[in-house]
Amino acid sequence: MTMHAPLLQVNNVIKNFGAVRALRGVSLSLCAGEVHALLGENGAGKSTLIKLITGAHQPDGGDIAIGGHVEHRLTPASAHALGVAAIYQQPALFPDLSVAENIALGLERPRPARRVRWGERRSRARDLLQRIGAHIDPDAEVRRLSMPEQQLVEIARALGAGARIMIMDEPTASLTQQEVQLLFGVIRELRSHAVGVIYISHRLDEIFAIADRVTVLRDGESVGSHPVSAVGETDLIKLMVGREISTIFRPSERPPGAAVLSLSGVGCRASGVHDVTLHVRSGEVLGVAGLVGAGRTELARILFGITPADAGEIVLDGVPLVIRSPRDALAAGIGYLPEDRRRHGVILELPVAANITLAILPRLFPRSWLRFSTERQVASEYCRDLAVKTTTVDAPTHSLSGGNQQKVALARWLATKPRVLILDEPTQGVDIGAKAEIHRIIRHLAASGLAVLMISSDLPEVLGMSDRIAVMRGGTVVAMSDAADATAHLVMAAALGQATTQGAA
Amino acid sequence: MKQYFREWSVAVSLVVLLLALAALAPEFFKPNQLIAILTTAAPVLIAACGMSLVITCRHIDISIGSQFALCSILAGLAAGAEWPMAAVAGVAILSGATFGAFNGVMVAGLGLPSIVVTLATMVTWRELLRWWREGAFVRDLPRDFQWFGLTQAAGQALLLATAATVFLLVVFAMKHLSGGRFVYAVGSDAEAARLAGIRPRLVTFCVFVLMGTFTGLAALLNAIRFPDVDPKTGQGLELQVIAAAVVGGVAISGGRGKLWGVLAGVLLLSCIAPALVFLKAPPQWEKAIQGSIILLAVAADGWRSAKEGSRT
Amino acid sequence: MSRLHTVARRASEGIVRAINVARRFELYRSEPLLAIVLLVEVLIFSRTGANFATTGNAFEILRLSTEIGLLALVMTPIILTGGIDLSVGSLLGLCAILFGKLWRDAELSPWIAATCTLAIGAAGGGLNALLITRLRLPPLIVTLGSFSLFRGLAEAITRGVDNFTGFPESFLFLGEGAQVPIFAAVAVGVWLMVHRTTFGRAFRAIGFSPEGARYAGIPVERRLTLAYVFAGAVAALAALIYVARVGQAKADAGTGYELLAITAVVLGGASIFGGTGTVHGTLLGVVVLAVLKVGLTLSDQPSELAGILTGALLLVVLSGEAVARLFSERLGRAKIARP
Amino acid sequence: MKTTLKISVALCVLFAGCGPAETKTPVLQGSSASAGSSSSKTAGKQLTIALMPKSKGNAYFISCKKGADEAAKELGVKLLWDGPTEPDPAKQNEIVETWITRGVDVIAVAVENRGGISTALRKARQKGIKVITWDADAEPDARDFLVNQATPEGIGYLLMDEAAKVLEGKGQFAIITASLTAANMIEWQKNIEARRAEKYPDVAMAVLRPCDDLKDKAFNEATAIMNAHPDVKLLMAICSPAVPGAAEAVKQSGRTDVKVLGLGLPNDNKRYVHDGITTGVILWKTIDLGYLTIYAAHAVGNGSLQPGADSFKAGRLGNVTIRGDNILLGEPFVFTKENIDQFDF
Repeated sequence: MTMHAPLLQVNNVIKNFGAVRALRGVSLSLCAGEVHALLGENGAGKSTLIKLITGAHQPDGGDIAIGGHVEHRLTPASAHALGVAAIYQQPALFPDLSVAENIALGLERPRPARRVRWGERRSRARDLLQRIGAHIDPDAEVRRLSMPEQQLVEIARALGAGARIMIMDEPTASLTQQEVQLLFGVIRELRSHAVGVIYISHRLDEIFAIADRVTVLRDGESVGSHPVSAVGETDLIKLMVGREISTIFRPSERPPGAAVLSLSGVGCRASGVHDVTLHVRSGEVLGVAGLVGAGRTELARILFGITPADAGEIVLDGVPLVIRSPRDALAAGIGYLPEDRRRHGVILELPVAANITLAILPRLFPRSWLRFSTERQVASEYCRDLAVKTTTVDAPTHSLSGGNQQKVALARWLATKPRVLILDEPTQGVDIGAKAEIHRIIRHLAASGLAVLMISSDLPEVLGMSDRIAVMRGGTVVAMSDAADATAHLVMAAALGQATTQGAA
Repeated sequence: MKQYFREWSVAVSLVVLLLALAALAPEFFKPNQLIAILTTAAPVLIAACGMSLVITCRHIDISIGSQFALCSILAGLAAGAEWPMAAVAGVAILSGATFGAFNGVMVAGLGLPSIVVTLATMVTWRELLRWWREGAFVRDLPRDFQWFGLTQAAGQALLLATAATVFLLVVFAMKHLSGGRFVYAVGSDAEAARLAGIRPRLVTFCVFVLMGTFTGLAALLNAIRFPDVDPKTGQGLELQVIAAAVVGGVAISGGRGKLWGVLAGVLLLSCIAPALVFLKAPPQWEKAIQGSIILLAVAADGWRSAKEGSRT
Repeated sequence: MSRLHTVARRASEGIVRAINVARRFELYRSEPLLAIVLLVEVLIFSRTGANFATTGNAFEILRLSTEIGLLALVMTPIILTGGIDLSVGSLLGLCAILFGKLWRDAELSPWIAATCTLAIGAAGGGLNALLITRLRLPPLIVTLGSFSLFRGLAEAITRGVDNFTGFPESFLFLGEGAQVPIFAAVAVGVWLMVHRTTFGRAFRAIGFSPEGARYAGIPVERRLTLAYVFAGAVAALAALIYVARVGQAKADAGTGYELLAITAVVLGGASIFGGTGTVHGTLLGVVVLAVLKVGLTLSDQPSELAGILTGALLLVVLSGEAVARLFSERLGRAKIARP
Repeated sequence: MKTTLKISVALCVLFAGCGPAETKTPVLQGSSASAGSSSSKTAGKQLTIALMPKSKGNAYFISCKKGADEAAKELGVKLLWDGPTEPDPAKQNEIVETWITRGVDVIAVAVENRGGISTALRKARQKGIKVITWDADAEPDARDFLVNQATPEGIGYLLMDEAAKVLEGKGQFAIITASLTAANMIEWQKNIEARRAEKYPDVAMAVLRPCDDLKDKAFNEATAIMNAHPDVKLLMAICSPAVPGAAEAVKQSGRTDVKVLGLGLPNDNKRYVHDGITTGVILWKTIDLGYLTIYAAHAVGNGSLQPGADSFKAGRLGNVTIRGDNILLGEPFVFTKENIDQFDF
């Protein structure tokens, strides 16, 4: 593949937000028909760089050249016109409008006086969706689509816009392996049409599978661009983190204790979960693997009382429970670290201390009189245990990095001293360094006797962290096995529904 | 079909009311009475079109009552100063647009919450009008002010035709013009709109200017029904218009809503007062009935979506 | 010449120190700004208004603004949860009528009738709470409906004509001055609830993120119901004070009070989207509005000027804050953290 | 930097806002005869009279104010004119209480509702402020005199007699009132009904509708009444905006058999009287009512008029008779096609 003039040339770009110097000098070049991976810890400046290239923000220093021509006042509209398209982690779609209209609004030049041709919009949407193998009804309201479906709509929209430069920010975060392969097929097709793709992901295996070159960002600076073939996984991690990372996982030493939580035939018609039977022993990490839409988060919501169960029996320490609200679950000793950290995990505007004590207010202050000293003391205690990097416990939570916010959420549930802790994608969207720390914390919790139910789509994490693995498909548990004799292939086969030799535990 | 639940429930209750009237008080349907109701409802419909745009864009404007009064008085004064009727119409509509623009600058420019800005402008403009005019009517207007100088029948026809045209224009724009779709887009997710190259702040500003323009037009059409202009006109217009939009199915969370529902909402709420006279019901029940209609329409919709457990 | 130097230097040091003080006491938020506005009002009116700067008048200002003050107090927790309540003014009117009916037609003693009225007010708030929590309806629309429903019921019950007067002296005392200590007591109670109890923390959490609060085990429905029922009960209390002060219960009592209450809360620095806001800010807002109205009347100005200045003051304070926020961002200072 | 910016913004608004209070004081109080600073307690024994209408926005009260200004200029008193913009009893109380704090010599109030205002007026009298009522009365023990344009009986009976004349003794009529809660309107309705029952048995009232003092609403109510009650031949509008509103409704309905009658100002209704839609408008010379009220207030203020007097001299009106504590302006006057052009208010 000949490498002609670079599509995109970013040299020594600088960007500040208030006192925070988000980018200190980033250089990057993208050629036509190249898949260029962008790697870096959270807060290294990846999303800020994207915002500069898409014109959402203007750089404070350095410049950006598209197709060899330096752009000074880049705005979303002008970037759009120059063929820059971006697919964000939080899909930038219109929930109340139809799929066809969402795609059309991304493609048509925004001229208010133009007539809308609905027939044309519908047919163009249909064939774009076909091209990427997504069978989604163009007239459906986006609000009713699942997260991966919304992501495919965004990809179709970018494709339709005839984008020359396609930026994908962690597109596979919530896709299944099957959908990831589909996406790689689309990316290879884009590459053959001489489109430049900037691919951002934490999953090193994906980068090696799809990217031609990789640039690593650290603390707002580009610290190296190399062809993927010329660099190994550990080199990349060292470049990213700038320090040695010990092996990520350590198997637990202590044998698990008695069963703490046992479910038999648990189900909830509304959320599509039916006859789930499993148990979690104290000191054990039960990994729950499965494809997106297999009902893992739905199961967690049932156990935590957000969508109460309408079938089966939930028994905690031998006592049968009826959980109708998060409050009941909390009282029974069940904690739940939700999947969507920004919306459910923590309240960003509240200070760190308030977030940590939010779930235990009735216990901490039975007569409902707040005593700020006790609150601050409890909060700083947990911040010390979990090594949360924050100036003071009174700082607003939005001033912390993603990893530290996740630790604050974790601290909140540890403060409730739960008997069972449910973790839903605990390390999603968290950088490698913080991911390792969270794993260390989970191991420590299990070792201290806590029963942990860990839902994760990150296969290496599930295999490495769990003592036992349950695989869910179609709303129920289809396979159960000890970590020792489970392999990525077996788990994926069970998740996909191919014949498995594994007997249910 | 089911997401139009609220539009259908309003249309059904309107038909039920009309059937009851046909049975109990057939003279309600005398042409003279129907025309009176329609000419009273026409300005409210025009303002309701503007309000639907504002609510679809996830904002609200409770200052249109004061705007309506000011535009009526300004039009009256212009007519009193022997200006040609075209100029008088221009004064009413342009002053409306200017008031709308003021709200637009505060909401879109400074990013202030629309309910608070329009609450402040409602009080300020209403009290300003009272301080300036001290309640005096605008009197002795030239012959060609009332009904634009036409005969009464022609004037009423013109008024209804204008309202119908404005309504159909807005229905067409909201469905078939990109500009109309931008309002839905910004109301649905302003940040996504910005990234798609639409300029949400400009759209919001234009929506408030349109609201003011429609209010000015509504004030003009209402004023020419009478030989003089009452400074207290337009009292409570904002509640009536918001109720009609909400009962008609425009979602207060923005991004959704059909204008046909709003038409049914305006007609339903306009028929209540005269219906009470015809049904010989005691006069003091009017406000209670209006309140319960709003609560019932909203509760029915809420109960349906809660039962269906729609994932919004 | 050097003296000029020292003066200039000392002045610039003073300014720098003032700015630091301002930042340390978070003067950029509106409560302190409002306190300054209040000070300026008092200065101006004591010069232009006759007998303005007398303790009698100060007591009078408090006495006249008790009803709106009470409504603004209970509107604060509601706005903190991100909701709003347009029906408190109409509920005040309905409670005034029902109190009159219970006292005159049902021949109950004023104090028994008063307690029943408080229960009725709470029930009115309960209706709002039921529609908002059970059916998850937007508070703006629910209270828009109950706004005309309560006012309509008040007019329907009295057939518009009937009104109630001639209350016994012991009850009328409630309107002569007894309401100021009651107002103070409710104010302290609401302040403690919002700033020093878990309920207040729950209101703020719900305001910032309703789902986040639910996931943290906060009983969101119960807390919202508390806010709206409490508002209903206090609206009834305000109705009793209104009837005692005016000496008469009529169907149009409390018209427009809800908008004044909301103005006071927003002026006091609360965000209409929920989460941020303080009770002492609201109280300041109430006093600023009351002083403005009474001060203008004492300065022989027409009452419309009070309306114009209230609207203008609200717009200026809000745009001032917005401009300051934009200005500070452009100057590279961190965003104003609003707890 | 940013805090000082905000403080200066707020200050300039306040000064600008209250600035008009400084510079515009004379303009706003154009009605008050004497200029000079507002706190005029000590400026010689110049009487301060505080005059309050039911609602400032009403054309009826604006014409009364013309008379009051004239009298205030003649007597050299300081006249304060304020009141709620909408007929609202609570606001009337507030303004009276504030006047008490301000310290005025005489308060003259057109009472929106009797029970409510009396507590405030009694408080004023305890503070030594003379109190009189005009246009509509408070509790007798809350004021010295009532300047009564005409007794409710006088107004009610005249309205009924005129109505009977138009209906030629039989048929139906409808009443459009301001609001159902206005005290004096309830009085007038009682007297109309009493007169009807006593003298015109085959005349009947078909319906009574409120119009909230709004001309547009009166127009809609009149249209609905004409269609719902086809045999109503007369619309009796007893609040000033309702008379032209109802007349315009009759004109637009094209009904020639329906006539309009009511209490209203000549200027509002000249057009409809000449068209023959409005047979006549009953009222009193509102300018004289304002004029007489100020003279009465002045006389009570300087002690020359004591309770129990039977008459007193009121400037150009000459000697005015007093019946008990009612200072009578005279009998209500019917403005018809013949004499309406001679009046301009």
